[in-house]
Amino acid sequence: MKLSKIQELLQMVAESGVAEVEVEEDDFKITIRQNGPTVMMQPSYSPPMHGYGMPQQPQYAPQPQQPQAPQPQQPVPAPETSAPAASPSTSDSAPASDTTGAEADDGELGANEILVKAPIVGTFYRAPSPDSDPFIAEGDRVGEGDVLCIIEAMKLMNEIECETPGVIKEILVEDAEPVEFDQPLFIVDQS
Amino acid sequence: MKLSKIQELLQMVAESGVAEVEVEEDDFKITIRQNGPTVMMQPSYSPPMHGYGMPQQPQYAPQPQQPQAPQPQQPVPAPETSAPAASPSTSDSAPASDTTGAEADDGELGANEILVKAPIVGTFYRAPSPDSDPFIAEGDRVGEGDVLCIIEAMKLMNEIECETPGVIKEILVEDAEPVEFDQPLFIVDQS
Amino acid sequence: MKKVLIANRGEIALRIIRTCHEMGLRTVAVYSTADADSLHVRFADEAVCIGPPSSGESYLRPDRIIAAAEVTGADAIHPGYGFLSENAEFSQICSDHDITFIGPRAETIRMMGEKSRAKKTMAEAGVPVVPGSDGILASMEEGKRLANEIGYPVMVKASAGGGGRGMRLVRDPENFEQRYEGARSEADAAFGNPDMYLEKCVMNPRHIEIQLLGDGNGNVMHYGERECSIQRRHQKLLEEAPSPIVDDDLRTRMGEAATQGAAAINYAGAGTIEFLVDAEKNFYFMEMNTRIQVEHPVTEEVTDCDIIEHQIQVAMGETVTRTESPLRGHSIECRINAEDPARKFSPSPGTITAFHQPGGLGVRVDTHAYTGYRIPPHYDSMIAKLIVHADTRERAIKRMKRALDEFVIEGVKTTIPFHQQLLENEDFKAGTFDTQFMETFTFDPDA
Amino acid sequence: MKKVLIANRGEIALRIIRTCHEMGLRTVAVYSTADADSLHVRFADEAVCIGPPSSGESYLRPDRIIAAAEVTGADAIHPGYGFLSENAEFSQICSDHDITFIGPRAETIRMMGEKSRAKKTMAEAGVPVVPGSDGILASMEEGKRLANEIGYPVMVKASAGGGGRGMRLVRDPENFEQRYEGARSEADAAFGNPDMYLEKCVMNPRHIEIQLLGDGNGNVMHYGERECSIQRRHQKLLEEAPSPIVDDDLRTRMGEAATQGAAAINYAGAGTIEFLVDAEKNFYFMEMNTRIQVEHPVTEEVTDCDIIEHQIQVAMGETVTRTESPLRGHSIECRINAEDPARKFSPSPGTITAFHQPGGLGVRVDTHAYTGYRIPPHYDSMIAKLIVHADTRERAIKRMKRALDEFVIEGVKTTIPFHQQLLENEDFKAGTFDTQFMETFTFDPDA
Repeated sequence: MKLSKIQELLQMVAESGVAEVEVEEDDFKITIRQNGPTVMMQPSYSPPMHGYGMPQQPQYAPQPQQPQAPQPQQPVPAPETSAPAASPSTSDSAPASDTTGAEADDGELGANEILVKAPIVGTFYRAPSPDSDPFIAEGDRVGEGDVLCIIEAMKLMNEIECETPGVIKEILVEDAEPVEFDQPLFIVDQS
Repeated sequence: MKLSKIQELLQMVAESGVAEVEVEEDDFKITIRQNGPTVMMQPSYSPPMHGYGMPQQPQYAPQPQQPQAPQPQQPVPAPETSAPAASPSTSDSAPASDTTGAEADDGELGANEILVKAPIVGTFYRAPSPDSDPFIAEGDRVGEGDVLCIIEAMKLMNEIECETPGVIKEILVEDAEPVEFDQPLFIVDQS
Repeated sequence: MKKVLIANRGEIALRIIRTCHEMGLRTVAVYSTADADSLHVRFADEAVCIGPPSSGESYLRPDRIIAAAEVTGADAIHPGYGFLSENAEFSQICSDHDITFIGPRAETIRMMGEKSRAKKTMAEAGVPVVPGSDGILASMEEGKRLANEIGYPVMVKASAGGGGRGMRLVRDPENFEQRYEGARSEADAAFGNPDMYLEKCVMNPRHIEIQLLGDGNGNVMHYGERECSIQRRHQKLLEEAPSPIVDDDLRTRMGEAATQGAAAINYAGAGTIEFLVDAEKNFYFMEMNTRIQVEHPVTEEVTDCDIIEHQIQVAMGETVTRTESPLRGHSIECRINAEDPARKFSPSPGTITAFHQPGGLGVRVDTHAYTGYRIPPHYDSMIAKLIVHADTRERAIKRMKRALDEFVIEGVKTTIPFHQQLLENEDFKAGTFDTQFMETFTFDPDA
Repeated sequence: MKKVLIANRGEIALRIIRTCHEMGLRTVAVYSTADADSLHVRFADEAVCIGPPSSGESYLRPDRIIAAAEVTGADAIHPGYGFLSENAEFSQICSDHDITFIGPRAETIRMMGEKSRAKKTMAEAGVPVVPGSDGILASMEEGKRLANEIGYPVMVKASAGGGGRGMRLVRDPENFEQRYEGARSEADAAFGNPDMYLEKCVMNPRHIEIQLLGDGNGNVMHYGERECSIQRRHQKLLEEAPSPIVDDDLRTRMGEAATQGAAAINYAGAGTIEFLVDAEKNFYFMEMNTRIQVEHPVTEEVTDCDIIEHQIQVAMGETVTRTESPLRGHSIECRINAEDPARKFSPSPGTITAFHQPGGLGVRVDTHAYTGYRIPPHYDSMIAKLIVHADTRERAIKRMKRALDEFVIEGVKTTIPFHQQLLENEDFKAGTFDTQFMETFTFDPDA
């Protein structure tokens, strides 16, 4: 395709107001996207005066008292949403306003990597008690059923188990930090 | 696929409001996507419950009394806006909500045709008095300075003169009808 | 009280956040993943995602909401309406976790939630109730005798009933036996419980309710009544204050009865007692809602106060000392739902492509919607409450009409055209309607 | 009166259309080609294009507006504010064409439009005016004598003056001669007229005005005051009612003076007398505005009435019988202009790409703007008035803050951030400010 033809095409697309055009011809393929109005689909509010969205709250303090000796009472199975294929579709299950630092990773997951997300709201703990070793560390290999962490909610210590075996590539949340539903906790490499 | 065909396709898609179109033909493939809200850039109000815009008002009654013998007192020169080139740009000077029947003609003007528009608000008269012959009829050749019609406002009979010579192709307003500013009155063929 | 978690969504969550901020309270929104783009999430100081779209896994989960309160340090929870607002256990759980539940005590919610117990309690407090059997009928004969005593028509109702099943209207003694047995066998089949009770049938009643506020120490005040007879399948569509048929005398009598009933149970919080009112202006206790109502704004407009603020104040321990003042003008609320009135009000979820609110004098809009907002299919279909206030009912109707004309919502079907037709209805304009109104009112889709 | 033509644009045109429709009056909008997409055009029953964008060729052309009234059969014209609203000839032309002008008689407008004549008339009616010379000073000596009499500081002013030219503040007798001559020669050079007059200088005054309504038969009522001291270069930015410094006694005195002045000229219509009020609560007539004011809504909110309706009613011939009632709560209006507060409030015309109004209890928005609206560069930059009402001034400020936080306007710069900072200012919160407030208030663009 000649440059002049592309130029004309670009202008036509710009004027038409459509969002995206893809043209394939013989060995040639061109994709034209424009942003203008796309943003309108998203609520296009200016940033509020106050922060919002849990992970951005600077005033989050760790739980006042560390659990003395967490007694796992009600193991919670790892969430179904924790095993989507490593593709952009993972973001389907994440709330649009979920602007955790981890979300950036979301898009950068390697081919065999998955995210393990929080199945409940609560406080994230890496170890069964303040004096214990963490359940897992980065680089550890984990098998199905292995406990990855604890999320405390309403004084209950919920063990989060591994659903699909792999290697812990990254731990995305600090110990004793609050987490909300669907918040990414770990990146697991399944290869 | 030729650019002209793509252009047509783009327009069709834009107008249709569908979200995505994919066309495959021999070695050629085109995909056009658009975002719902393009329309949002335009004020997209639903038609109001009541009519608005002067020409649509069914209750418009002709002036109660016909002028007895209009005495032209204050000739008004034909408007500057009456001579735009016969191109879509004529619509620049027309208000967007001006949905007069004539506006349709606007876009259909021939290469040498121009619109003469109302320079003031008032009542349109084709003749100097009820018993007189009309100033002009369709098909008449008119020269610069010829009186085309009268617009009565505040009991004054304002003669509207021809600014550019030509042949009256169409008279767009009925006798004794109210007209608003910029409303098309005549189509003049200048060729 | 420093920080309030709002255990709700939509317009009521936003409504509560607004008052909290004006009172200087910090706010925490909770939301399901389907509501991430909702305004209550944006306008709260903090927001916590508590679960997937299904209410059962998010807004109806006490544990997740308490956990959200714990991690954010919220010391109070406002339940709004619906969801957990009338869940006695939730009130108890909050209390167990030293979180102030902005609503009544668990025991009050429980008592008013059981229909027969609520009725008995109110009757004992001297609130007029629909005459009928004192609990379960021992036999068909007892029912027949009672029906003769209180007068026909009567309703025979299954104790375990609901949704209209196990229930029969009996117009005269001849039909009693047949209809009683019909209801009884239906109840037995449907609920495995053939117990029946009997009530006088209030014919063509109006639904009129009294807004109340109690401080839990026996002090109760009322804010006058709301007219809620315009309803379709028990869903209110339009409410107003005052009611076109309530005069000062009836208002005083209903207000005193309701206040008396709430004081008898030492009511704490904002609540509403719903009455059936017959053509002779007799009124009968129907039920008590132990929470804020959707239609509370019409009362705010005619009493010039912020009921959510009062509700929070009593939760903080303030004493109710305010007394009734005369109602000021007239207020109407139209519920704008994403429903298609031409198709039996079937829900019309989708994305709002254009949203423009009416404005000007006497017009209030409570909404969580905006241009580009996607209405999730998981929850109720109300997207806005349009409230007007004016000197008189006639002017309020005119104001509502022009406000509806100005309201632009594109992309989904709404009940706006229905309301426009309703306001033109002669019976509506005259104020001569009852709860059966919608049985005969027909929406004209081509109007 | 059956059909009202609104000879204006923007929010005030829409405001008037709303009340007309509620009163059952038909409406005609007029518009320039630049306003074809404006809401007043959409919501009127009829609309007539009267000219090109330039005001001089459209909204300021009596002939075109009268012609529009004639072709549509409108029998009344509401002029709004600005444009032809204080044009005595236009009032006369309407009257000559048997069209009701919704405003005062031509003679009243003319009289109040001439500053020295208005002052003289009001002084004769017993309204306090700023002490000073009785017309033109015969000589510098006369001026000096008078200044000693009424006390320093004084202003020497050119009779033909305007825009601050030919005007000097004189603080003490030593400077009188030099400053008098300076002003006099400046006036001579600038206006070719060296005539001077003298007035006592009211130091650090507040600008407080009284809303009035007269029926042209000597009956006049007032609606209390508005506080308008927050202004920048004589442009009001925020108004409130009541004024934080006006108590019942001062309100009664100012109200009576204003009523007396309006009754003396047999005032017909809605009008406002503006006063300067000094620190000792002395008040002085400044001028009379013979039209509706931009800030009339704050008065509507605290008096619970529709001033536009009253204005139309007296134009229809109704007698003013209503008397003053106590003000109800507190109301504040913020003028939301398409201006950049970070760049000396320079206009920021353009297309509004997102527009979301605040809502809820006690919030009123008067606006002609919407998502997609292009603000024409030809007219003033006000795009919305945000009005709140609450029980107290403190709560009204909090309500305004949360409403400003909710107000989303994208695509153009607005004065919203300015108002947000203004509401945090300690002097503003304390109510201790005067017309000089904006001289020292600095907007922080990085806040």
